[in-house]
Amino acid sequence: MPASKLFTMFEAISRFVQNGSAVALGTAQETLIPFAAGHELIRQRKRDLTLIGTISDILFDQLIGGGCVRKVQAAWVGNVITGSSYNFRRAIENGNTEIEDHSNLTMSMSLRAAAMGVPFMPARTALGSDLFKSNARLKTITCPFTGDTLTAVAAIRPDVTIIHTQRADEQGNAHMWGNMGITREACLAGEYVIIIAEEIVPTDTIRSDPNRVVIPGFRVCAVVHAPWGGHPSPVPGCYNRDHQSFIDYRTASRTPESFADWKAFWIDNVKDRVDYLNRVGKNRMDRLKIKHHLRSAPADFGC
Amino acid sequence: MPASKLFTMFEAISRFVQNGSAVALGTAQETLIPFAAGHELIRQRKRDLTLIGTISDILFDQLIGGGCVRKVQAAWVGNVITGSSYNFRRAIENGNTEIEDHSNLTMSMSLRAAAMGVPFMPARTALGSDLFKSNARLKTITCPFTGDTLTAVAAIRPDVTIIHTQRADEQGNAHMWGNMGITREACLAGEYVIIIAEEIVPTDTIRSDPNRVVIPGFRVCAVVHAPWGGHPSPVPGCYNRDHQSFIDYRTASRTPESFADWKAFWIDNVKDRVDYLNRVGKNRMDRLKIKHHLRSAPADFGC
Amino acid sequence: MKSTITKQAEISDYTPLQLMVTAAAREIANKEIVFVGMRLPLLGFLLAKSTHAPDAIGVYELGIVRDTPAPGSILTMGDLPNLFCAQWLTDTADLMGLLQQGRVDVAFIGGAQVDRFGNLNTSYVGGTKKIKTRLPGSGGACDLASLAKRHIIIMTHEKRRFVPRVDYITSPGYGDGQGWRERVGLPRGGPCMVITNLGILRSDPGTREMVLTSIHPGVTVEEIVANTGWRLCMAPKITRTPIPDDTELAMLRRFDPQGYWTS
Amino acid sequence: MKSTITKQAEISDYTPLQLMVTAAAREIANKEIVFVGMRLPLLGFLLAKSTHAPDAIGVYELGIVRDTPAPGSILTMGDLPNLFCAQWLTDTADLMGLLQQGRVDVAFIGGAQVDRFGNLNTSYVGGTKKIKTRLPGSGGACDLASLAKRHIIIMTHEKRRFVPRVDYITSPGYGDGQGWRERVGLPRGGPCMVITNLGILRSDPGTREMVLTSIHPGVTVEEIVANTGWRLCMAPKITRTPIPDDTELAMLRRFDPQGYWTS
Repeated sequence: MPASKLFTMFEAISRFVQNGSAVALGTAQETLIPFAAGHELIRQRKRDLTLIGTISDILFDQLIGGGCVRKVQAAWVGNVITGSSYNFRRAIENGNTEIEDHSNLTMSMSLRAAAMGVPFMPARTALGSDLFKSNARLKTITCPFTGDTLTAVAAIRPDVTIIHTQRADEQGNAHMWGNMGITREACLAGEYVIIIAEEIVPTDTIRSDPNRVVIPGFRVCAVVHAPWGGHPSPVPGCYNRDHQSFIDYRTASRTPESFADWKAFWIDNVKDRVDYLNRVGKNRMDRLKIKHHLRSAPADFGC
Repeated sequence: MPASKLFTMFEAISRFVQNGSAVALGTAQETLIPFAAGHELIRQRKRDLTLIGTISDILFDQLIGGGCVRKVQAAWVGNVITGSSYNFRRAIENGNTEIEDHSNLTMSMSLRAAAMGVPFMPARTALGSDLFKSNARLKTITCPFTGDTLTAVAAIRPDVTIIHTQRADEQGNAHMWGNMGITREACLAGEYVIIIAEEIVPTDTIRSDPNRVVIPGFRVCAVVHAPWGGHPSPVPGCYNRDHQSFIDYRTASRTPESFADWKAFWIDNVKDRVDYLNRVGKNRMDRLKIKHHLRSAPADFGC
Repeated sequence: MKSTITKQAEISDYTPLQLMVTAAAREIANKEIVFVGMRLPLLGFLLAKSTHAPDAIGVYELGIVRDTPAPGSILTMGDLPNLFCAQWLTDTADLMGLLQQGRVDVAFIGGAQVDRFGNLNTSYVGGTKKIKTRLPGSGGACDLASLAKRHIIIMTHEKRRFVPRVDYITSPGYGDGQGWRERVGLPRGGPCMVITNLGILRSDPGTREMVLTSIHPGVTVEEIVANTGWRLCMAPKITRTPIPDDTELAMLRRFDPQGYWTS
Repeated sequence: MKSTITKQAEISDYTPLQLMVTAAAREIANKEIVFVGMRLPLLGFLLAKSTHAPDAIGVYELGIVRDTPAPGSILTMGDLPNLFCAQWLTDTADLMGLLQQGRVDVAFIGGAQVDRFGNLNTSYVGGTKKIKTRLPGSGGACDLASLAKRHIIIMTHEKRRFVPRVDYITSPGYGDGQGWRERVGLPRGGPCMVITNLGILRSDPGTREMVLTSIHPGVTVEEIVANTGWRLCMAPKITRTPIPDDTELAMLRRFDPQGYWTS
């Protein structure tokens, strides 16, 4: 059995994310967003990051507000249930942050190109749109077989892909379930892959279902145990979406000053995971817990 | 609940596969090969089929020997544990059957192109090889971003994709597990998708694990209940590979005459599924059954 | 359950947003494959699904396909009830493949700025050179507008939003008119209508311009013209938008019990 | 378990096929990512994994990744014991992505016809115009030969198989020599050696020609030359291929108890 890849959140982030790294995170779009990892990036004052994702709900806005971001490669940056995200708006309007404008399809093809080890992927989207003006990764090409005009989408290779999952073993073999978004391609494309897991389980648990492995251990550099690490986003099998947090964040992020207060309370002054969960509070956690359990029918992987 | 899509094998094949159809089958390469469906194609004397696959073990050889095939688009046609397949050799050497020479990668990209709705996919394989001489679906192109020489692989859209799975509901929602091969892209690319299932289960069973659905019911035209329908290939969770059948087939297929005898016994004179299984025999079936069961750890899909 | 619905349905007041959602829902035919966008379209699909289009299939960009309504109220497509007993949980790319193949019948998108050819801007008010307001961006909207067989735009009717020419095309409509989509290489589709809080505009099949075809109850043509930034053409026959019926209102209250989206 | 192995190992006879598999296994370094081909390479990987390369990762084209040996004997990669407790069961395309990214260290392939630059033919003896024998085709071989960091060819040493120029390049070697792979656009790699039943040829780093570097016990240089269809060059120093040791033989017997592949 190879050596354990289990790290604390602090160690994993400080070791594998550098200032200037290109980081993919929030790849399931609305579910399983690695908020705990994102907050650690802010706490460690990482700088000049490039953020990669389609839609990562409010996590990108928090990282921008935290001063970590030089560039965003994304399809949508906002607050899914309230609309605009204010740190992002301010950063782009002030010219402090660069944006490469994607659609969900162009972003998934950028990552899939890298996952497949080719420099681009063809698509039929965005033709005639102005995405071509604010995304140098898009060019029109002619299909060598049909003569059709297509969009060529250049590969994006994240230095680090961080995903939140339900369970993993110490070697980084991870089970993830729910909607997948662009998670598979983001993991395959990432040079380093960091797994944040609700639960660390014996290898046997993971091995009992190799189809549910989102990325195998040999492609993973670190595993971090962070229960409720996806909060306030929903994590299938673990907890529901904490809508109130997103509504509160909308209000808090309206001005740099109120965002600073929010950040002090929810990130800077948070000592550890236990402290974070105390701030969320037991009542709220109870409300978010899964009420109607639905266990998957087993599949037999015997021989 | 939409109407049932459950058909007998006879009905499903006669209704959805026409003479001249392009049919993808054997997409997991060595496991879950839909032999029962292939034998029905032979029994119904389908003609001028185009077969699509990477490696489909001996099923393609049987269909060629059955006189069903005008063209093969494949990476490898043989008998996995014995080597050459003789009907295929004879058909190509005599010029009776056309072949488009793929590699596993070019075939998976052909189907993925169709699955994604684009006319081609780029790859880095086969450059300098003679696959370009015997496959008009390959052309070299220049990457518009890097200037690299790449292989463009044109899309293949099967008229019908037939897959063997462990369980499905009557609406065609199917669970499949084990190695996937090119199954996902073949299903997404197929105009019609036929599911052959070891077991027909209540919809609730499938709904308990939407991540294990290989192709959703709305993309499926027919479901067929065929226990042991993958025999002699292995079906994870159901039965092991029947090596002796493959060795016997090697011998039987050496001459057209001995193949005709084999075909009479194993296909033409087989009345129904029960008759087929009687010919396999209870002893052999017992030997092939799963001995060491390993049930997947459950995932909670509740809310 | 049934009796509760009947009781609620007696209250036949409705909000402008409920009217918009109802108008959108009625555009979904039974058995259609619907690519469901964020926010109001979520409700529109639930409404159609639970009334006249029980066999419609809902496709959600983050990797969900549903053929039943979510069992509980949801504020967004990623809410766990929307994953519960889904027909399929998969990769975004697989669903984008359905779109590119031309298997999606209809898609719904919102916008911040629309022009007379149905081009949508959700990226940059003021354009990229002189950014006045940065909006969230495309998400899947550009893909839906590019690739669905038809798409429907839902937005608030204000002069600053209904402009002659959008500052930035996030989601292509008919560009500069007839033939533009074919010319740029888009394989199909186009915006068939814009549903607003005042009325409904539909794309004229000849000119591809968005023309007024329906006015909501209590709204005047003048009001709509005053809130439109281009010289709005009128359809030969302009209808009055039908109001939500009692069943529709009951369903809307069931799916949005707090009125988060429709109050 | 240990004692059983020791007992079996006392029988130190070996077959030529066991020698070939052992020579192949020894080329796998610990922790390498190995793309395991059909037939003999299956055994080679199992042998390496259970001896000197316990942390090697095995990648199988049909969608399997293993970091432990299969728990039972297998005749082919699709046998259920090879899926049992795999590290990953997935799409072929994902593994092809690993290959194209350059993450696969070494791959093994068999062949029917090889030439002095290590090009392989497993498709058409006689070429496509005048087909003499149709062979099964590429499978994944062309991909492994195109994209692994290095690949190793395993085949029977006969004059009709070792030809100056293959009739058809199924799996590219070094084409017509130095610089060819770069010229046609292959991103890396090339055949580093050919392991036969008589000896071992390795690619000369200057000319890219396959030259004789090792002779199996009991075989003469003359025999090898006589069975090679081109004027075989000799390495400056030709070694004697080391025979399988007792542990290796014990493992081979464990993984191929019936001698299906190695007798």
